Amino acid sequence: MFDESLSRAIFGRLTFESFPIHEPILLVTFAGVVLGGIGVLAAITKYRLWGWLWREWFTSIDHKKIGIMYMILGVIMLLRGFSDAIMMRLQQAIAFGGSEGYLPPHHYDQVFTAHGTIMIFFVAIPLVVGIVNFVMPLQIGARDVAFPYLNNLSFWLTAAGAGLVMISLFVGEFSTAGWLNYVPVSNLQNSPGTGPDYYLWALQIAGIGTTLSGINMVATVIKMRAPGMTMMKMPIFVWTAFCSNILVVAIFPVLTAAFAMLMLDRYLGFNFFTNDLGGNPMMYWNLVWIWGHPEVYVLVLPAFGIYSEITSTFTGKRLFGYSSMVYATVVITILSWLVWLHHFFTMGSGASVNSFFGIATMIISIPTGAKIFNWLFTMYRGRIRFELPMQWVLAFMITFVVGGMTGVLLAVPPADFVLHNSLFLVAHFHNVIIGGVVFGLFAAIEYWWPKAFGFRLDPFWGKVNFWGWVIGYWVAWTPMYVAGLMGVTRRLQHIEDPSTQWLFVIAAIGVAIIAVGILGFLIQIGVSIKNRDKLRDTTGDPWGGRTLEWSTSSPPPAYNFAVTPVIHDLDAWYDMKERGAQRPTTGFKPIHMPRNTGTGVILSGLALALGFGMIWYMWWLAALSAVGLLVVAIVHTFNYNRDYFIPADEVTQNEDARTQLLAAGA
Amino acid sequence: MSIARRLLLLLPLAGLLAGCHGAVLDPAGDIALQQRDIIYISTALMLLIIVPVLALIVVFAWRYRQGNKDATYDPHFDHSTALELVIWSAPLLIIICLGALTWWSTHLLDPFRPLNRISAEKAIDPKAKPLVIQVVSLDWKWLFIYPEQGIATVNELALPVDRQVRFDLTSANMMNTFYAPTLAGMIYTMPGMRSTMHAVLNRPGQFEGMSANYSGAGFSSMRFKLYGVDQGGFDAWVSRVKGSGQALDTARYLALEKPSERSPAMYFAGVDADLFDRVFNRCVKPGTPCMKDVMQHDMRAGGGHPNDPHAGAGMPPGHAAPPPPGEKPKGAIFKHGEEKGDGPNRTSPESKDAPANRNTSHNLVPAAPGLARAGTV
Amino acid sequence: MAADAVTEPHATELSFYDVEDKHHHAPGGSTLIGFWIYLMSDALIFATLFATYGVLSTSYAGGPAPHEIFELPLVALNTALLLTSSITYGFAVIAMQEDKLRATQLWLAVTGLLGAGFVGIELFEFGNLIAEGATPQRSAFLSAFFTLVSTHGLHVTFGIIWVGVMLVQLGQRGLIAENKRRLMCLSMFWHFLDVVWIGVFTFVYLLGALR
Amino acid sequence: MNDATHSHDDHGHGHDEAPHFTRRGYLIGFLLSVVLTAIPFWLVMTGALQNPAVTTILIIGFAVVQILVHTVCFLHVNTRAEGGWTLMAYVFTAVLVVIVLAGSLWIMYHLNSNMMPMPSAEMGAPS
Ligand code: HEO
Ligand code: HEM
Ligand SMILES: [Cu+2]
Repeated sequence: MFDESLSRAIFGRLTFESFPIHEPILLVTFAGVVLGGIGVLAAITKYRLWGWLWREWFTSIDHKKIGIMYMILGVIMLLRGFSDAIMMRLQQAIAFGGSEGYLPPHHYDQVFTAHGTIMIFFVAIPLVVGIVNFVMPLQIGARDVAFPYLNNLSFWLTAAGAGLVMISLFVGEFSTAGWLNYVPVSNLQNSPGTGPDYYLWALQIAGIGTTLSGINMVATVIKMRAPGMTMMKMPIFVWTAFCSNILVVAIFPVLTAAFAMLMLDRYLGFNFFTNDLGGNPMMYWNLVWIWGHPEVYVLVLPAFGIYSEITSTFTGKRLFGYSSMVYATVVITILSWLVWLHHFFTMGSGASVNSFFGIATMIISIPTGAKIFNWLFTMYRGRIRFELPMQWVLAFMITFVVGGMTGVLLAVPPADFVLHNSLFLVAHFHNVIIGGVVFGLFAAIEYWWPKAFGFRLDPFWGKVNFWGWVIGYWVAWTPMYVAGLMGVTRRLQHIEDPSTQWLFVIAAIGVAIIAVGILGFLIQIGVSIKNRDKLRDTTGDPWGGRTLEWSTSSPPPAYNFAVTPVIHDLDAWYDMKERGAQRPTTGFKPIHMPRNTGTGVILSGLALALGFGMIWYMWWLAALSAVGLLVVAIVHTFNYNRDYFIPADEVTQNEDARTQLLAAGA
Repeated sequence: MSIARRLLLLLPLAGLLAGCHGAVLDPAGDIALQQRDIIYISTALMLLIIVPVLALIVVFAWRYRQGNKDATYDPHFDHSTALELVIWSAPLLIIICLGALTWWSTHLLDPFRPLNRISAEKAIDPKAKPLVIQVVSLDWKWLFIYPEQGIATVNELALPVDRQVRFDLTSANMMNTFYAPTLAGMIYTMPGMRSTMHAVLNRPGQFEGMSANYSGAGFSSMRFKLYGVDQGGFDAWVSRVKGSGQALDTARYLALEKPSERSPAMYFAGVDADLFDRVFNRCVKPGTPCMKDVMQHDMRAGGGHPNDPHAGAGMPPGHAAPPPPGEKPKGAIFKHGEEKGDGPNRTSPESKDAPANRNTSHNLVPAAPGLARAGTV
Repeated sequence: MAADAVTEPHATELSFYDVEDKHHHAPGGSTLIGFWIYLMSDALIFATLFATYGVLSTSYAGGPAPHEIFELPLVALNTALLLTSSITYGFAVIAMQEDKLRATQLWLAVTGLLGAGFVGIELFEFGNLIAEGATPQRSAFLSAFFTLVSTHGLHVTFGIIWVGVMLVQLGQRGLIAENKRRLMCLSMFWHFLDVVWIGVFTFVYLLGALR
Repeated sequence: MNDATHSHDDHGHGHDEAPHFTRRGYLIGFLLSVVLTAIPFWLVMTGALQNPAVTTILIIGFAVVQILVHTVCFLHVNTRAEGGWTLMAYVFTAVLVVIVLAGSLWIMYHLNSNMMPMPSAEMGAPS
């Protein structure tokens, strides 16, 4: 009955071996996920939410809803990435001297690879893209992004990539080759398993989503600004989002091509990065770092924009040195292309090359420094309200400056020759990523949540979140700088030298403190939703904001602005308030809007199937999904009926309700 | 609140002080010493601006808080050309200094470059030839070949103090970095490549060395002991290795090359003279063409020598040789049925069918135990 | 600067809302620039492949070298086909501007056929190479060569499929605004592939043959 | 990018201001590119110039010119299209393409020549 070759043809290399039946940690997680998943699905079914979810969310092309879905994805993946971090910290706190800890190398290696991959590609990018998606069109006074349908597709492609990474937890295994899937570790001959394939397909699919989203956002800034908003009147967050997305469009193709070549090596036996037949592994490093360095600015630039908006709002001042801020952003965008070699100074390209790239790297600290000073002088002679978003800004400034300094230190090649690949480096990038990007994202959530949902977040649990992260960060990562200086390298499953154990114990305590922060964040969301009536904001402008998103209601209507605003100055909404602009209450026109579509979900589902088929060598599944992708995409182009009008009556009704609310509030 | 922050600020400093006895900050070799000094100088240079910035953050935040009625509130202070000039030029000045330091020190401490001094006090004898040591990173252990002495060791490196050493490094399979924090920092070892590092050890003692670049499952224990000894001690060590009986010939090397973890230190009394060359040219296995011969062919076929004015030249030619027949894995698409293998979930230590690179069985090369085992030095 | 703002005319003289809706963003108004940005990012994919080819182009690993395997007459023919297809696409655009549906379809079909010829010849060339043993698995040089050239070929193939889809859509709906916009996107796509091909025939074939 | 005067009005206001392309423009572009293609092929296929280095430089020059011709005549990149954004994107991309190509080749050249086995002269230590 049981025909081996038939089952191979159907299931490829998927066998019973592929499931972690022998692994208690994974089994329990798996059971938890399954039970939790069934619970959620059952609840959705019970309350008949499927139709609503499908119509109002999954197929939505509203940039605000897509932004929120990105944020949800990012937060869920943050929990996963953080669980990995806890596992690593626990392992490194106990695996000393003779002790092997509780994770064998092959498992530990997957954990740090998954952690890095998830944190960068499925936490930081989705959260940043989510914020940009939600805020940027509102800030430029647009009704949606340039390509709303594409936006939906981008999100679902990212989600499909995240899905593949999550599947790898329970079916087969993830890559062990580090967060950039280095060769030679990830070459077919060294990693014949499914790990690198999961990595490659997940990131290819998500990467295409990110690229499309980048194209969309750049076109949106170019084409969709409200009348009067010249480039130099754009809010600074729009500028940073613009530059960040220009970088996305420019760097992701390099990564896509590099990954495609590695795929060709693995699937077709090509020789790009192999050790033999002329392949050149160093070229892979070169390419992934051409992507990798600008990528960190993709993440941090929008965070800089967030800090700028918040600082100016909570100091009650216009941002100091707006144009120098813009120039700094543009300069960073361009310079970030000239420094990638600093990630492999010690590979042997020689002194001239090293000093060129070292000095180019340092130059970036000049515009970054200009930014820091501009925030500083925005505070100067301000009237600072220390609400939570502003506290995050201060924590950021103090933390990031230190991380930036260690970055510059690493950019000095002789120093990097002793610190490269040490925990000092790991501490540097967690310092700038947590202190720069993560703090900024929490500030953004705190700041824009009332806009998205019409009520504020609970301040007490917000404080728990804040102090948990800030104190936790310093406790967890300061010891790692020290460990680096003591010569401890990165990616160690166990550490031979017991004299450094105390540092890792402190770091584990730090992570526990961060865990309290994260817990605080989750509770904060829950409590705030529960108390939403108490926390309600009816004005749409709870913080005394300065940019256009605060001029509309919270949450904004599907069309964002019943009447498109006209811009005369920077800080457009502040300007309008200052000069007593009157919000029109009559004479609304029908509003032209794009229609929802399920194509994005379908295409992404097919992409996921394609990836899964390729990872497991189920060629039939891969071929079917590839054909399916092409057919669905083509069929979609035959649909010319993609938009509709919101009738003027409906707009009037909506706006009247807002007029009443505003009057009641006043 | 701000006091709490100030205390937080002290934390990293305290930590740094505590770490002062760490390897990087307590070098035993002149290169590492200069690298450490570069770290100190650059940090000091940057602190010139970082400390004031940190202070200003705290001061401004405190002074301009909403509750402080004494502070001026000037919502229109959003531009000042003079200030902007300072803002851009102060970091620029620091970077100019740091850039100069970088240019100079990068060239001076370039690992390809022979030393120009033994230590701050001791000049180098221009006639003295450096001690050459050939380093091969295997999965997951270090092979050190002393060509002049005709010996080889695994995971144990002995250096005579105050003598210039030139390491020639390559790798059998993975990329690793040869890292001896107290000696001279690190450099990558790569298959088919030969990197070079010059160093000197100025202080006798026992130090740690390791791979700093993740290279697969056995990476964490891919460490070696570094012994600094005086010339007499070195000669004694060499003769002890020489007396250990075994020689590292091709067959033994091929056995040694197999992946293994936590290998003990090993001694080899002799070593094939061209072993390193063959490793680096990827032709240890009999019947494999050597890279340099393949490249000769490629060059005759029009592959460029770096200095060749010929059209389209520029890149050195083919960097690696064809592997022996049947050694290169087939692309996945070409696999049928059973060949597809399993995609196991190998997270548990006891799983049996580990693939090639997970073959962590201890290799079978009989060798004399190293110093650490013997308890000497 | 900001101080001036106060002295600027008062709100009563300025309009803060586009009540007349003069500023309506036409649907599809961003398509051309959006597509252009996509092409720019595609250009970087090709740049990466060119860079890799540049690095690996002399790594024959003892296998065949470019001048032993490239057949320039074939490449010249291919180049001629692609160049001609760009002018025929130009004629399609002009016909479209003049609202001549038939002529647009005709020129479009000719373009597609020329493209198909190009892909056909390329496949023929690849077939020959593989039959001679110059497979992409043979050396890094060949891997890079096949990947670069076939990525371009794959793009042309997608272009041909797109031409086919466009022909159907033109048949169904004629030269409506949406279709015109799509024709312009396809035009950019097609001419962009020409530009890439200039790089390919120069850096891969001609310089390879010179070696 | 710092186009402070860029007024909003120069991007479409609902009506497509589709640029008009002329038959003449296309034909000129076509003729130029035929010539610019034919010459390099001729140079290489006949070996007209004895010196390969000169040939190399010449055909690269022709390629660059031809790319520009295609960009202007077929892709219609100019300062006016889309308020200059098309041109801006083009120039930006061109710069990045050069960085990726030149940077990679520069780095890989140094890595290779520092560390690869050299069959002829024993390699020293170039820096
Ligand atoms: C958001 C992420 C982020 C950010 C913003 C940065 C910012 C910087 N980084 Fe970092 N980095 C990031 C993420 C990473 N970095 C890495 C690795 C890395 C390495 C390689 C080290 C090695 O592998 O050995 C170097 C040399 C730097 C340098 C820098 C510099 C100079 C900056 C500058 O942009 C900082 C500028 C800011 C400053 C300087 C502070 C404020 C300035 C003031 C107050 C003005 C005055 C200051 C001076 C004149 C000094 N980084 C890695 C490693 C990945 C891996 O290997 O896995 C990651 C992930
Ligand atoms: C929440 C607190 C976090 C903790 C406790 C944490 C912990 C760790 C640890 C222990 C490692 C392995 C270090 C080693 O190599 O020995 C690591 C690696 C890494 N982390 Fe984090 N991390 C955190 C957050 C983040 C975030 C937010 C990001 C990015 C957005 C991130 C990105 C990375 C990356 C890229 C790596 C490198 C992975 C690799 O070596 O391949 N981490 N982290
Ligand atoms: Cu970097």
